[in-house]
Amino acid sequence: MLAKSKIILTASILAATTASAEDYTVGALFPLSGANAIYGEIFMAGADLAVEHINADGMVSGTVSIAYEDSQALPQPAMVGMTKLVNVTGVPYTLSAFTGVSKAISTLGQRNQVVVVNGGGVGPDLAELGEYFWNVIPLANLEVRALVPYAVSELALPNVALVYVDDPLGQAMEAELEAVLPEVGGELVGSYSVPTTAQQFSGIAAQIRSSDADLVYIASYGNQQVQIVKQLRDNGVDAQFASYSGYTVNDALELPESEGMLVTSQSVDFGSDNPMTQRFVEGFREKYDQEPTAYNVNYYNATMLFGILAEALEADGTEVTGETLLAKRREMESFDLVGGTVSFQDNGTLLFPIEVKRIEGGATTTISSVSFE
Amino acid sequence: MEAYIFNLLNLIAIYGILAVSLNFIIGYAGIYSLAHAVFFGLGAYTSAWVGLNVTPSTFVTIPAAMLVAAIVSLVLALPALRVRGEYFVAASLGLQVIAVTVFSEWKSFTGGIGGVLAIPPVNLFGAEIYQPREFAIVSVIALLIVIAITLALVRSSFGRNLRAIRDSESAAASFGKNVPLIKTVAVVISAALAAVAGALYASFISFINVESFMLDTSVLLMAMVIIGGTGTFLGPLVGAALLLILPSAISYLSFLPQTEIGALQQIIYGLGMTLLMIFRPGGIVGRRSGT
Amino acid sequence: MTSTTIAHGEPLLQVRNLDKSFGGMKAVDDVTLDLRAGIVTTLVGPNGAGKTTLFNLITGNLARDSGEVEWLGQDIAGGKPHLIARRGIMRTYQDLRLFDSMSVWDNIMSATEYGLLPMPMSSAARHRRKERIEEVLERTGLSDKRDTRALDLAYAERKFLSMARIMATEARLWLLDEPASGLDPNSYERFLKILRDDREAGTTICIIEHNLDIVIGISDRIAFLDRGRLLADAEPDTVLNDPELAKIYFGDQS
Amino acid sequence: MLALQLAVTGLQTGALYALTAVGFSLIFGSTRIFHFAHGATFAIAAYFFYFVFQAGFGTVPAILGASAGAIAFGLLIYWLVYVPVQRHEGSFFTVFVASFGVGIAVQNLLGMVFGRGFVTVNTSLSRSSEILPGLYVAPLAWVAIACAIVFLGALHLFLRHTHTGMALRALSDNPELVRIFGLSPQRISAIVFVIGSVLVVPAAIITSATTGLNPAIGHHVMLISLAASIVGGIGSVYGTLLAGLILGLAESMALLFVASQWTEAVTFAILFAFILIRPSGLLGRATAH
Repeated sequence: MLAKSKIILTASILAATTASAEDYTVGALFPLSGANAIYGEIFMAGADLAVEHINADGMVSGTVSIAYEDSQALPQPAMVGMTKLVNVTGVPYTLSAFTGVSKAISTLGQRNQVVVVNGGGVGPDLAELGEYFWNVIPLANLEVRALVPYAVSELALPNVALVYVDDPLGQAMEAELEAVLPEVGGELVGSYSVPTTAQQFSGIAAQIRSSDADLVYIASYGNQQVQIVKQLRDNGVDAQFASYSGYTVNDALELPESEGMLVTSQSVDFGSDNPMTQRFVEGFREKYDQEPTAYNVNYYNATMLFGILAEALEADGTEVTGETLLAKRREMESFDLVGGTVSFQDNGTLLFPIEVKRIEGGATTTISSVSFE
Repeated sequence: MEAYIFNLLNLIAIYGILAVSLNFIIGYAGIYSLAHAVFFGLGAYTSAWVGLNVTPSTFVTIPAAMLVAAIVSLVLALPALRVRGEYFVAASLGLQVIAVTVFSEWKSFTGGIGGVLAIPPVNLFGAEIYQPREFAIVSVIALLIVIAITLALVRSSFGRNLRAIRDSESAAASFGKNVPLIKTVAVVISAALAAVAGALYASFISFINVESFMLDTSVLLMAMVIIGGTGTFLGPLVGAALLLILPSAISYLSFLPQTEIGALQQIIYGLGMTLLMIFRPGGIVGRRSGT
Repeated sequence: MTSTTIAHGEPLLQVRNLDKSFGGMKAVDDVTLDLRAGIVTTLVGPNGAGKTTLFNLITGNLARDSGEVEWLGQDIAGGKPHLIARRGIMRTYQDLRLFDSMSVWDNIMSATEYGLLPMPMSSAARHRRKERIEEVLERTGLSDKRDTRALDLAYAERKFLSMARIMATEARLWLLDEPASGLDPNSYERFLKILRDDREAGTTICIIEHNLDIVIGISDRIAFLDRGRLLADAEPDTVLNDPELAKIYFGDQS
Repeated sequence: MLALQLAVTGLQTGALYALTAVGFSLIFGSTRIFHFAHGATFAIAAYFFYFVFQAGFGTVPAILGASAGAIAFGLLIYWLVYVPVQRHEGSFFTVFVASFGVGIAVQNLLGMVFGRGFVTVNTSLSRSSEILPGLYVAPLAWVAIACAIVFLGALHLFLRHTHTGMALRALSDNPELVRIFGLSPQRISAIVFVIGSVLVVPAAIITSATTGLNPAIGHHVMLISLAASIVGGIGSVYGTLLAGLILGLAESMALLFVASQWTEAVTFAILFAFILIRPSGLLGRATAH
């Protein structure tokens, strides 16, 4: 009913103002409930700030708003939400997160010409989901390629054990580690997958101890990765721990057992004098009273990207649809976003430098930065 | 809005098939299975695999799905012949948990948690049907066929045999009925019909993964049958429609935070099951005071 | 069902040296007994004498320890209950075991059909079956209750439905486990009439019964069981006038 | 050494499984109530402990809070759900569905009140120390095993040597017999629910400190309890105890042969096999019906 009355409302406004102001609704599939709801909040913070800025600047004739659907970070609920966004809300552009979710909804996006933009999932195969699937986040293969050489060469930790969640992200990370380690003289001495719902890791701790690993790489999410780190330490694993950008959330950083862990994430220079970056950082501090993270940046960028493209399309007098958005992105090539001027690779993925960081006292300290071409 | 309604209609038809086929064994044979989602899943995976690797023709995918589900259902028939009541519920639970593990791990067939992508839509004589409105015609016809099949079975001597066995296995045997065979056939038919729903689901959603075929789904299906009324013709349909419309109905209560809707829905159906059992064990449609 | 003809009074079912024990206690101990065609044999004996166990061994509901059960000369011991039933041996249960959720009509109907698929039937055969069920309903006094669910019947009606199910079949041997217990006098009469008519029609009946009126009123032979052993198998007069048996049977009164 | 470590870990898990499963088995064995919401009792006890503990009241009040929550829930569900359901024909399935419904409602209520994420009670007791070269055991493992011995020992004494305990054992055979002890079957059933609910408390508390909690934890606990009581033999408290330990060990030791995602399947394959081959369980007396 609500949707219907809204349509009627929109229609009457259109009739009154002779179609000059166009309101846009962008979709978003974030985990709003479930064990990974914490990510949803972080992603929303960035996206909401971008909407505020787009509307404040009057970038488009009407207003932009976001229709959130709860994906629970799981493919199945995400499909239900995506179906609703595509068929009912009728969005041209959707924000997505999590590797499994993104892969699942990519078919619907492609089939219905709806752009899907991922700013959180880092499974490397997200680069190959078709022309309507874009990534505004460097994928995990880059993170592994930044961290592993550092750990093996600089820190002399050649024997690596991997604990990974048994889903597309975890499987991709395993494949990546297996490929990278031999190149830099390391060895994958143990590889332990855990189901997405597992919470009991003392047995795996015993296995890791007997594998004599120097470095334990943990590839999971949210609460599970925290449990893995805590229980491995509880059960006598004293090797160096490492993880990827998924670990750079407050819950994980604040865990006492995280002290000294290595993590990677995309490099964003918040001190940059680029006006977009400055406005973002200041706006974020003001609105949320905390320091922004890379995830906030990504969804700010993903949402801002829609604003930029829609603004350009309106200037051309072209209707904003998934198809025109894709064409415009290809036409424009480079974009001024938080972190600098960026351009998409052919496969629809943005490149960022990766930082290797160490967790110290609940925060991260950058110890190395790696750029990719 | 229109698309939304057709979307819902499709889901009701698909879950209706599942509820009707589950009611066939719960309501008429007294086989209380908590593993129905396994056959739903087998149907979906099989038809997806056939659709992607052999032919997208629905006239091939659905029979293949039914065949595989029917064969695997013999594993469920085994405990159904040996034990009753609580023991069978436990055995079916065990089968459900094992199946989820297999669905998660047999990645070449199921894609694990990542699932199977880009499943071809329903394909009738080369015509692809995936728009909700046209698909609704297909799914509703499938539902009607399934209802017709189960009704015909239930009203025939086979149905009387089933009910006789449910009421008294020993007496049924004393009148010459081959109890193990009849029970096995009932389980096989039920599983094969569930597989039809699986095949439709896979081609409608175009993506499947293990999450759709877990214990929660089996419980939801059981709730549909119980809340609607076991052993009745309309009960499972009412149950399916009710439990699928409920979440959308709740989501119109705009004062609720988005994140609590799922929980609230579950609480309503949980308590609904309990209250029904206390005040109306026969379900909404059921006339009888017990099963 | 086999259609071997057999003369009145010839053995239809022969039990030979049948043994069954439960955890060391002999429930049926070396029983040898003939059930003869067209004859009503009554099994009597105190509670726990092994009467129902003997039925269960014959019908295959229980597995025997040793001994034979021959049906028309063929050994059927150890067979599956439904296969034994299909040979023409059907039974009632002391606790009735009606198909409670089904109507009276469906209960009777279901007793007559056991194929997995609906039996292909000519309309004449269909008609004959219908008439047969109507007749059974009439004889058991259940005509008005045909659409009533078995669970909702009164006690006596339930007992008659139990009888009606077996009457509608073409069984040649009926094993009736206390079919008349708890019946009121009017119902007794109806019940005795049913048994007499069916005996006339050539059905062989073996009945477990405590009520002496019935025992005397219908029995051709009486078999007396005690603690699993067959103590007598003879004409009613012989058994009923045996002071030893009376003492066992009426133990505490004498 | 790995095998020994896994065995010790399995023993800790098994002790907790045994405690929970014995509670379920006791309730089912004596009242024939298929108390599927037993898992909900576990979750309630664990969250009550977490809540009182995190609020800074200390361990003992937290334990009392958990026990009070578990007992209150056990009694409420008995009086408000099972007694009314059994007033009708009350087939096992009706009871099961009613119980299942309560379990679902409780799980989601807990999620709404306490949040849906994992929560953990932080304590140094979960930190292992090396007691033999390569063998790490946390103090909580000893606590778990000690709790199992104390609670199940007390249960044994209660069942064997008290008037009520003996009446309780009679309940499963013949409810009328209970009257001979001068007690009403309903009263005895209520006592059974109190005991069964209390038995999950230590397991719930220890779990909250070792593997952490989420609202769905009751589900897993219930499945394991069900498996253990059937493998042990329904109605056999000692069989269930043994089966709980075996399932805990199997789950842990299975890591020697298969990846961790198969461990749950191992548990349920054992269950499935038992139902097919030996439905009466390890020490069960009655056969399945």
